[in-house]
Amino acid sequence: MNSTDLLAEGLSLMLLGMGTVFVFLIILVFATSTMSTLVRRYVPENPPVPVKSGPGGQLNDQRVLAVISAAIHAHRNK
Amino acid sequence: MNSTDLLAEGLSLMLLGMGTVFVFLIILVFATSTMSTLVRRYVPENPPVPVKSGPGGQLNDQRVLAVISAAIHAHRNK
Amino acid sequence: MNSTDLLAEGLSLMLLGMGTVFVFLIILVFATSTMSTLVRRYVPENPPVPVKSGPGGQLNDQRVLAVISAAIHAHRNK
Amino acid sequence: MDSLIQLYRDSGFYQLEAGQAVMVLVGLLLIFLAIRKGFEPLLLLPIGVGAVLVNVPGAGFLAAPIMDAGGHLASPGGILYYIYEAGIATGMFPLVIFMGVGAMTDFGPLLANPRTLLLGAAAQFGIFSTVMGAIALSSLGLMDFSLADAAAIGIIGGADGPTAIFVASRLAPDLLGAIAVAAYSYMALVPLIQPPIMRWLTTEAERKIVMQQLRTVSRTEKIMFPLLLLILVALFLPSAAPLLGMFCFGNLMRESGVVERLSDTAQNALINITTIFLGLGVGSKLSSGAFLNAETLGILVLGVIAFSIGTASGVLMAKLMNRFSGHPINPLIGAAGVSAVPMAARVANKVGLEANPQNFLLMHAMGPNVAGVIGSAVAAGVMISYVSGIGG
Amino acid sequence: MDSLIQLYRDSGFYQLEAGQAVMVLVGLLLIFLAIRKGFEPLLLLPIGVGAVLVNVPGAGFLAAPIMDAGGHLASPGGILYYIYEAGIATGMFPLVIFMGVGAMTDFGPLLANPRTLLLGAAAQFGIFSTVMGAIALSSLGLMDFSLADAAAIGIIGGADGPTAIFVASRLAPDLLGAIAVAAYSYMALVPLIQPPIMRWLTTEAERKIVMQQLRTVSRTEKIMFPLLLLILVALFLPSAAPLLGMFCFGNLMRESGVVERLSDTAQNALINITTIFLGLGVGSKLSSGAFLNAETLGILVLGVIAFSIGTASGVLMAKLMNRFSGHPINPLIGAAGVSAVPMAARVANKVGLEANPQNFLLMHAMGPNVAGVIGSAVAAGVMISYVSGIGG
Amino acid sequence: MDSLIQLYRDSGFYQLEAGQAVMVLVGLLLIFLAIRKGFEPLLLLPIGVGAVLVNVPGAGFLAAPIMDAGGHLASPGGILYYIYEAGIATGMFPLVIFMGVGAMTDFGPLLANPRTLLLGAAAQFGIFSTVMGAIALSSLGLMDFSLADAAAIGIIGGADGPTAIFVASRLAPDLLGAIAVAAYSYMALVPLIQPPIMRWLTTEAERKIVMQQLRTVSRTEKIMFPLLLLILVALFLPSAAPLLGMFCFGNLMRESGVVERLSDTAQNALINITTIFLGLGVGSKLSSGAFLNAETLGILVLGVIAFSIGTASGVLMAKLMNRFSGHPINPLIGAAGVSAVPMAARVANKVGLEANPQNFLLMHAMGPNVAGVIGSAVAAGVMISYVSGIGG
Ligand code: NA
Ligand code: NA
Ligand code: NA
Repeated sequence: MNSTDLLAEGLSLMLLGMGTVFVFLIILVFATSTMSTLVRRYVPENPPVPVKSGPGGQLNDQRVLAVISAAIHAHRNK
Repeated sequence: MNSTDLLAEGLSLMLLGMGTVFVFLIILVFATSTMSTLVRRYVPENPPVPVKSGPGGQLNDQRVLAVISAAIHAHRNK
Repeated sequence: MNSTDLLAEGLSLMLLGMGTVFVFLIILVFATSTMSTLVRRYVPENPPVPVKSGPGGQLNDQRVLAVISAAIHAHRNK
Repeated sequence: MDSLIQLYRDSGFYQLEAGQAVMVLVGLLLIFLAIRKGFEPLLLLPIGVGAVLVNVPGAGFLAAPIMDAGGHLASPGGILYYIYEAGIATGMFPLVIFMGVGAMTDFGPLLANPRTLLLGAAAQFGIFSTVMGAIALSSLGLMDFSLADAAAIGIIGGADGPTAIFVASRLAPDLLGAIAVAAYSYMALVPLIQPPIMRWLTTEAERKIVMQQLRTVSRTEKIMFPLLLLILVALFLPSAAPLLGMFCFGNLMRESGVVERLSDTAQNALINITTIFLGLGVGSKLSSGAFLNAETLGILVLGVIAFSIGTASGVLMAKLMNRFSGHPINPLIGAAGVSAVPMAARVANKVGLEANPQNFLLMHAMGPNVAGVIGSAVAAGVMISYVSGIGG
Repeated sequence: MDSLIQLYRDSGFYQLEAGQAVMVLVGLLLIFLAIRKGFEPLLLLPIGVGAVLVNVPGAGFLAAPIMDAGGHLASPGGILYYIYEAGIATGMFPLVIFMGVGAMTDFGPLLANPRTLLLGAAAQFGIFSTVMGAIALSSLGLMDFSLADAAAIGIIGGADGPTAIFVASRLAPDLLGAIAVAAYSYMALVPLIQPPIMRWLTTEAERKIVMQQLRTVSRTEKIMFPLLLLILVALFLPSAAPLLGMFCFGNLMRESGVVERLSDTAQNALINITTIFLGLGVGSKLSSGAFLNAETLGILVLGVIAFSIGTASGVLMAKLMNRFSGHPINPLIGAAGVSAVPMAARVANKVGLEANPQNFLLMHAMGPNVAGVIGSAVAAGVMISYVSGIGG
Repeated sequence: MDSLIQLYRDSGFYQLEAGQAVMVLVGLLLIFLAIRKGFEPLLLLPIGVGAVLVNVPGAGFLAAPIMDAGGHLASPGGILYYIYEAGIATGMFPLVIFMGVGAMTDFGPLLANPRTLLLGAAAQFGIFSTVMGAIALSSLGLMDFSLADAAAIGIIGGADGPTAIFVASRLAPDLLGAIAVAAYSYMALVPLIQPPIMRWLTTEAERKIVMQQLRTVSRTEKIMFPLLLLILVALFLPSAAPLLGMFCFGNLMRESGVVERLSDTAQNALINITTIFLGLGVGSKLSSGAFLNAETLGILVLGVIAFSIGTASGVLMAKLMNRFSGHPINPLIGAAGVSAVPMAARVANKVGLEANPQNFLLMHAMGPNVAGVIGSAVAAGVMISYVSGIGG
């Protein structure tokens, strides 16, 4: 396309783009505020679900605990 | 295929399937029992091989040990 | 190719290969020595950059620290 | 301005059909069940997100890549397209997950009491009776299931996720979404579905049965078992070799003790990565066209029937075995034969404790529980080879 | 001996063109910046290595595989070819990394003060003004950028790596290397680029503004936010769904608390593996032909302009908001709206402390900071749909 | 009933040929060696399982996917087919593993005593003398090896797994299985193969030689070395760039200290995942047709010869160097030049301790040990470029 068309396209992309960004994020501001209001009013905050650590987690924990007890033991025998 | 064929096929699949599952798992029962008997008779139980922790393992252990010693040290200076 | 050609090709591959390996590694010896000399003369050894542990690292550390404090606490209360 | 119209045309409002809107809600429901109700969240959360994404109009998550005449990439495909084609259509993801499950499985309880394999066999009756049920619905003209569809639906009764996805991807890709959702949902509902059936089919006395302490199993036995299973599969059931082969491989990595780092990776990084993408890929099959129809309703109904019959078969098999054996089996552990590891074993333990607070059945139930995994993999092999044999 | 000649012909000396030599030096420069200057090393180190490798004459890192008549592999392709085609041309790598970024993102500060989303919106003006700049250069005949090129260059102003790579891979693959290098370099230079602009546009008094303590945000809100964003994207902006969908998925895995192991993997093993290959793949676009030309110079200049305008827009938006609002906003946090998480937020905090050593803005700046990520993803969606809509 | 016949036809018994049965036993032998004898279990365990699976008759682990006329997937391929084609035929897996090995390698001892690079060079004589041996066998009509085959067999003498697999996948895919098995088996046998040769070629006095303490090497030197090597490869040996480039990349991630998380992943999750699949893929080449023939016997014999000659060359080179150098080298560390990291270095240390219980050679032997990795990668590059140059 020739340069004037290109400039026109660029301009319209700019307007459209910034417009969309602002409109979308403004909608998001209102949606988020509403959501927060509703949640804080109607949802009693429950204690966070205990983390389900997978086998790996367990394995790490076991390893950590092993090392710990070893350390404590070594320390006690100082 | 028409519905009677379909029913016939389904029935034969059912018989074949359950038959295979049972035959195979019965074979597995006997094979497993035999294996266990042989193993328990002829293989003296050796202590489990020490876990070869890869470089990562070592790295973690190092990190853990570093934290440990730090903790112990902090604790001793209480 | 017939067997004499094959032998010839093998021989030339052998000469070329060992030649290349030696030439390249000899160059590497000199390059490495030079590099080391320059580095040791001009680059003052700076303390190693502190390891940037990613989120995972942090997470592990947190878990480790939690376990530690638990362990220390348990130990103190012995 | 054309461009505004263009953007409007792109926007969801313009394109959103009722069906897609409903499917987005279905996806959100799955996410809700995963997070708030703890329904198999590892799978149902990604599946739910995948279902939402694939139903975003105009986002092209399932678009296939377009090549120009020169064979160069003119327009790239959508991420869910690549995930599904590379991981699920090929069967890679379910097999890799099955390998990881093998690396997480301890066959000790099964080896201590191999008879319990039979409970895992009996429970697979849920699979095949459901196949018949699906066929009956077709014969009555209520639904339109082919033999392949019926087989894929039946596997829900196997109560094993990767097996169900593997079979469905081969026999009935269009039903994959509904089948996977049913399989995982009912696995999560095992604590609701099984206990009534278990109580109905057993007497108080039977539920009180205390089983003898399991013997300790040597490391050598644990290493030999996956090899033994592998060889038997190779000899007798090649059609089950992909699933059970990978399963045995994973278990061998675990028990051998010499490839600890590979076993760790198979149980963690690798299975987690695969699970994330498997979930998204399965969710991508939850398009309105494929999901919002009578067949899905049929699949959901047949699925719960499959679980129930499987549970009943396991319990009844245990009672039958008690007729012929000196060492009594608490029939409750028969229900664990449907697999749904480890949920079904926990349920057996819980119902057992109600009858006798001193009677811990968990370890005893783990035997039939893992046997159920083998059983459904065998059933899967038979069905795949049978259906493809007659050109389903 | 022919073979010696053969080897000599293979050797770099014979084949090395000036351009390749220069690009090897460019690769080494990136590696130097990554290691010694700490410029986004996670990306620039692999990118630098990829740049060196792809410019090794005769090594064929980018060679496409050759099939014989029978469709069998006659000669395998180069590793960088496979990495680029499988991971970047498809868009997989940037999307997977975006998922991981989502799993690392805490929307708490944003939820505590949603207004700051507007700062993230304003900062995207850097993107579109740069698009105009690129077009102006074309119109003046100084450069030759198509609208697609201009859009891809503008996204540098988004100050978000995966977004820039995703857009460039779709709109201007030839410029991908230069765009990615510019994006990551300027993100590393944020502490140098932003402060002068921030000081120039604000008064001492404004920089001293103390903002009110952020409220604590409940776990439920944190779970609802990614779902809300996902739904709004589905309704209003399908073209942004790939990026924001994966981002929300990652964040949902993080906040749901029920798929801890998937979240861990998405934040560690998976994003690390993808980063290694993404870096190499991006580096493979740094061939002399694609990089050593006037366009690259233009891209570098336009990139820093994009960052500067984005920073200024964020600051000015904050000042504008203070006109209409009771709760004053410290305009410095507006600069964090460009994203470049978390660097830009740290910069806002640092400049704030210079004016008032008691005034810690970090948490307040994290809101616009993550808002900037959403903002640039939205902008990316608009540009992709607009350009492909008019056949760029 | 047809279906029963169908199932019988499917079953192993009907289809199992003697060859497949033997190969299953070979696979089980590899698994036994891996678990009970500790033969390179990380590779030989997956290879053994792959060998068993690929020889399950009718399981179709190597089946290629079948597309219908419309280009849609009619029947999916087997998992081993996908693994081999995607990871080994492309060269991706060996290169990714080489990257991980680079990230695990400490060049400190080599940098402290660069002369030991020559020991790593000399030991590669095992490679090329074995090439001649293979050619001789062909010329005598005992075997039928092409030049490409001979080169691929010779690389066994490189005592480096990924290098051997990379070369074999390019020059002699049909021999890949046997070559990989030989390479890893002999690496495991290094403690048996090397000591007699080492003692035979050295005097008690030579084995007692105490080497001077290695100087400490600065972090900067460790960072510069992979860059230096990368540049020299780019200039002089492009054909070795894929292997050495990835190797240097891995080592640079390790030493740079700024991409710790990438280095960790390259050394753990990524290399483990790749190893699992590489092993299965290599095992898939252990079909009876490809393995049960005279050539395999020849490969096994030539392989052990290659190791022996490589060991001898390293030792003799060390003795030669002592003629011209003030700082004496204990010739035992020359044997470590074959690579087989770190086994060969441990062997040198052990044999040294027998002669002088105070003389710890391990660190001194690590230099030639890692030099051997570079040496065999260089040899691999030469052979690939030479053979493809003359159209092997
Ligand atoms: Na089951
Ligand atoms: Na941004
Ligand atoms: Na070597």
